[in-house]
Amino acid sequence: MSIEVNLKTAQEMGLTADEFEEIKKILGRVPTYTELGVYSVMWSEHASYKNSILQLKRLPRSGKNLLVSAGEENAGLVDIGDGLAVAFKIESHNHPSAVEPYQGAATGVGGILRDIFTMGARPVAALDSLRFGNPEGPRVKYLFENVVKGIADYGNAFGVPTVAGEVYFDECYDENPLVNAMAVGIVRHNRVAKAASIGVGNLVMIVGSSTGRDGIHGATFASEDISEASEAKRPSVQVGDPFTEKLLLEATLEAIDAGLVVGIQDMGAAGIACSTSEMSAKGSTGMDVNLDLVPLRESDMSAYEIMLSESQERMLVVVKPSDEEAIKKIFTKWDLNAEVVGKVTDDGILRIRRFGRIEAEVPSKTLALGEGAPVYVRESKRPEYLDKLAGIDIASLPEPSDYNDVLKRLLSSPNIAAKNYVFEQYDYMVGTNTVVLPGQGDAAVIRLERWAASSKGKKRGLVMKTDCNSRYVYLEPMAGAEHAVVEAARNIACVGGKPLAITNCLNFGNPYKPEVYYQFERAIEGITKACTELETPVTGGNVSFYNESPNRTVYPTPVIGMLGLIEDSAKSLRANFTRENDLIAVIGPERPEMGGSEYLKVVHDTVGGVVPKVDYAYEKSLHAFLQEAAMNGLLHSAHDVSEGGIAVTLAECCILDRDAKLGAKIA
Amino acid sequence: MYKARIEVTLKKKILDPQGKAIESSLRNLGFLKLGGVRTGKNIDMSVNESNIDAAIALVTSACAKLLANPVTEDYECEIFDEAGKQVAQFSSAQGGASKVAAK
Amino acid sequence: MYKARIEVTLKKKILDPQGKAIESSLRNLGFLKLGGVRTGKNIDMSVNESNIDAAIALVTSACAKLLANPVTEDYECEIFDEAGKQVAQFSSAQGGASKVAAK
Amino acid sequence: MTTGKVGVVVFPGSNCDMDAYNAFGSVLNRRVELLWHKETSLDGVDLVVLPGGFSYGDYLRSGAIARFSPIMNEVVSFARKGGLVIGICNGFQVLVEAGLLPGALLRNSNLKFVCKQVYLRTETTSTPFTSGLKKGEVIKVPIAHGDGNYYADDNTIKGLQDNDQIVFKYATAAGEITAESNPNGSMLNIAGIVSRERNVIGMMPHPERAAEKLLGSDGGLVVLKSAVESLN
Repeated sequence: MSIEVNLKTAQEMGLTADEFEEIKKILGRVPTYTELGVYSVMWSEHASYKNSILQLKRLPRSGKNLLVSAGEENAGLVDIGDGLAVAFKIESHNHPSAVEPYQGAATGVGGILRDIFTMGARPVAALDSLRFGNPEGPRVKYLFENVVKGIADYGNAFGVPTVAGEVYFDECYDENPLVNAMAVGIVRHNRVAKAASIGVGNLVMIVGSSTGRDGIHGATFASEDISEASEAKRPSVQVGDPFTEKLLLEATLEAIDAGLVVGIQDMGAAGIACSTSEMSAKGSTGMDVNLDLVPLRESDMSAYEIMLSESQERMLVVVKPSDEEAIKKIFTKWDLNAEVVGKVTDDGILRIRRFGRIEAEVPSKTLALGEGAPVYVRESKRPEYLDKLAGIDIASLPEPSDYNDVLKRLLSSPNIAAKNYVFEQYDYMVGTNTVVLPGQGDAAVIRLERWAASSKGKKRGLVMKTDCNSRYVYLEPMAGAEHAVVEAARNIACVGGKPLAITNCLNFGNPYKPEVYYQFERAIEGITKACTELETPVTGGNVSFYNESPNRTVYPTPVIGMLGLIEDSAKSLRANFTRENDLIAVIGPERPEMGGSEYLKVVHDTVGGVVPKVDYAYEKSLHAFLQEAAMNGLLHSAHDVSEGGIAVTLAECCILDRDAKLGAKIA
Repeated sequence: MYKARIEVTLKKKILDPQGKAIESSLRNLGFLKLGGVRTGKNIDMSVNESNIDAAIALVTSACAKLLANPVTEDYECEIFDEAGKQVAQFSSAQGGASKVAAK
Repeated sequence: MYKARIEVTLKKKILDPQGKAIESSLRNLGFLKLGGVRTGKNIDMSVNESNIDAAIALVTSACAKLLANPVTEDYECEIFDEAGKQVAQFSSAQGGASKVAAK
Repeated sequence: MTTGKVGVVVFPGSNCDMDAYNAFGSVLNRRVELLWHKETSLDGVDLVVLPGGFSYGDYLRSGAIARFSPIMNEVVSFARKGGLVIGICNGFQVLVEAGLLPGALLRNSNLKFVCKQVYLRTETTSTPFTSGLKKGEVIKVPIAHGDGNYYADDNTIKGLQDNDQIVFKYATAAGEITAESNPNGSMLNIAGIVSRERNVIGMMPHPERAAEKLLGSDGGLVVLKSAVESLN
């Protein structure tokens, strides 16, 4: 007895009436239940970017050292010379983390790591960008503790060092924490793996864990109505297994190294449905898949459930028939499934079979992003609060009487206080490549020595950082977004590095609200301007909408993950003072810019004023100065003046190195 | 004064990677007749209450508030008197309603 | 076919930091009448044996070999028949000798 | 040509195997190879290294499953015959589970994974792994673990003390053994011990992560160096 497919079922699956009509037009008939399910996940906001793709196309996505432009592959790829390329990306797992913080965060890390090694790159570093509500609240404390533990447990067991990140606290995130995970990997040019399914007759294999009913939400269940029974069959939470992921990493890289992989893609959201359709669309081919061959955790799963299952630690691989045994040998060595489930066809149709019946026959192109998936333009309206808050007269606020007390209050405010409590739960040293550790400098540095013998005696390194001051973006979306990019670049330069490229995770509210869409549109404009000026192209990223609850929308939070390169990692600059009697210099013009400052929030509980303007000519000369001074050993340390202003910056320079016990006398 | 033992287990359908790893290790050691391994936690505590119903209410509230994660876990609880005899048994699966099976 | 539940706990004299942490959280939530909190691991499994003694021997051997660390842990085991009735109970504390308390 | 070959065992889930391989290979430029856990021969190796990591995901108990890997039979008989074995972090946990070293590694007393540099005071120099150190000498070596809380019953502890088997204790930079310097609750601040026959060492801190100044400290190199030099 299969469920009757009509507009009601389509809407329950999150499709609009127009989208349901479009599907019927494409197929020339009413879709089967499984087809409707596949379209519903592939045309969801998360997979299709339908409300953001037009804006995303404005971002500068090409650059001289970009091997792969954004969106083509799972992660952007930057050429760094010596025959090496760097794959890096940031993604969000906000909603799952709000439901179950530990597993939500853990599976977020697992997913971003797979996006990296599916390219053939070995993950060398992980970073995160976390936002929580007021830490006094018990629910927020619970979310904070468990998100950090989830990230730590997954990254530590997998064996990737978590080397940098940021943690922000503001009431706007009370019910909607933001959990963005970033990963960076290195691959030799001749080992880059592609995500296209090509070669008619080639075999389609599923490798890694078995498939269960994880992550299949809502909508009617294949053979039952929505009922307690149907929900009880579905685990409410996906569980990550870092141990299996480590085995999957080693087996995958071994298979790619042996030249056995024609095409490969990790299974993230919408599992088999997404990987089969996207790989086929990219290869302009079809796929004939028999779900009876998929390794299952429960044998009675329907085609709908298998296609939409989001069980973790699985990949889809396309191989030549002659290589089937060789691939199976590698995955068996690592105690992993490796099953042939179908083959590549030339009719461009994704054909899905279950229990001897054809459950889906869909033109693969019509499912994928940038091909058949819908694209929408949303209405945008400038929010009233912008002018009101910008107009706040900061000068009229009373000056504090005791500046020592203000400094102490700023240093102990959650957004400025030291984050050792967080990063000491991460293994930031595994891999023995981390040169600048968390809490030492304005960005992390990973040496490249193991991959490329040091050229001309210099030991090059990768520099990386995540950044976003969402209060600035709330006050002025465009200028705020520019600051996120500029801040990340300045942090990389403060270590002595040269900014190369960025990835981004755009966390916003409901795009159907014109004010939210205005924030999104202007933020994209800001990132475009800053990346063009600083020549740091966008290599890809992620959009997360609907970060809101009935009474509150989060601040617009376009998190920037930036990658840089340092010529000699041994000359990296840290933030703490190192020697007595050293001179201290402040670089850059002193401008009375208190708008959106931490001082205003902590001391006057005010969020307002004008966001500081960015001077690109100055920023670029600052980068050049810092890189040259660092490489010539002229500076003993450098620290960016950001939240809390110069007073906090000087204090941090004194106390970051707890053994040094240095002070500072300011004329 | 009572003693309570609370057994917290993962909800049936949720993947248990630890159970999977223990099962395959038992297989490799030749224990082919042992299977379906699932792991959980147990929590023992003393309950300073004079009557059984108060003890049950207190433990139920502690489970709901802290000891078991309602999203991913179920719990079973046994309450023993000072002589070690079981005086009550209940679990979250029955919607938390306490079923006194006083023996 | 039987079902076995093995409860592995830290030996009494060993400090249980997790138990202490749970106890202090319970205190903070106002559960002042709950105390002496100790935690342990549960391992559930099916035992594909036809008679109870074979089942007990198999589970005892699995505990001794893998499931419990003799230096720091004790274990208690309950065996249930297919109807869910407890048919045996034994623990490591009695030097591993199995005490069949068939009911 | 320095004699002696180092073998680094790789269990499923080990993730510091390459760190040890590189410390012995490129920093100390010794002959070193990886030994897959399913192998049944140590391939003529003179020093066996059980590396750090999360063998079998640390499921059940850290090291509880890895100790049954085929290669561990070889490692046990190699150690019984006096062969040198270093167990680092997860490797130390595998050694106690395999019965090659006494005691157990319990969960850190603050229940949290901890990764940071710590100071270790050398308690004995009469071992192949600390011959390059002086008694009481303090070295800076990082730790990164969630289950490093060393425990043993009273007479085992007494045995360790009487036979001078305690190699390293967590200390302050000045070498004092204090509660604050103990990162995980280990008895007597124990960070590393040797077997009664003194050829097997287990230590929670990672000497291979303190083999190059560039990474923050080279205080751990002396332990690896002493071990390989004792092979000549």
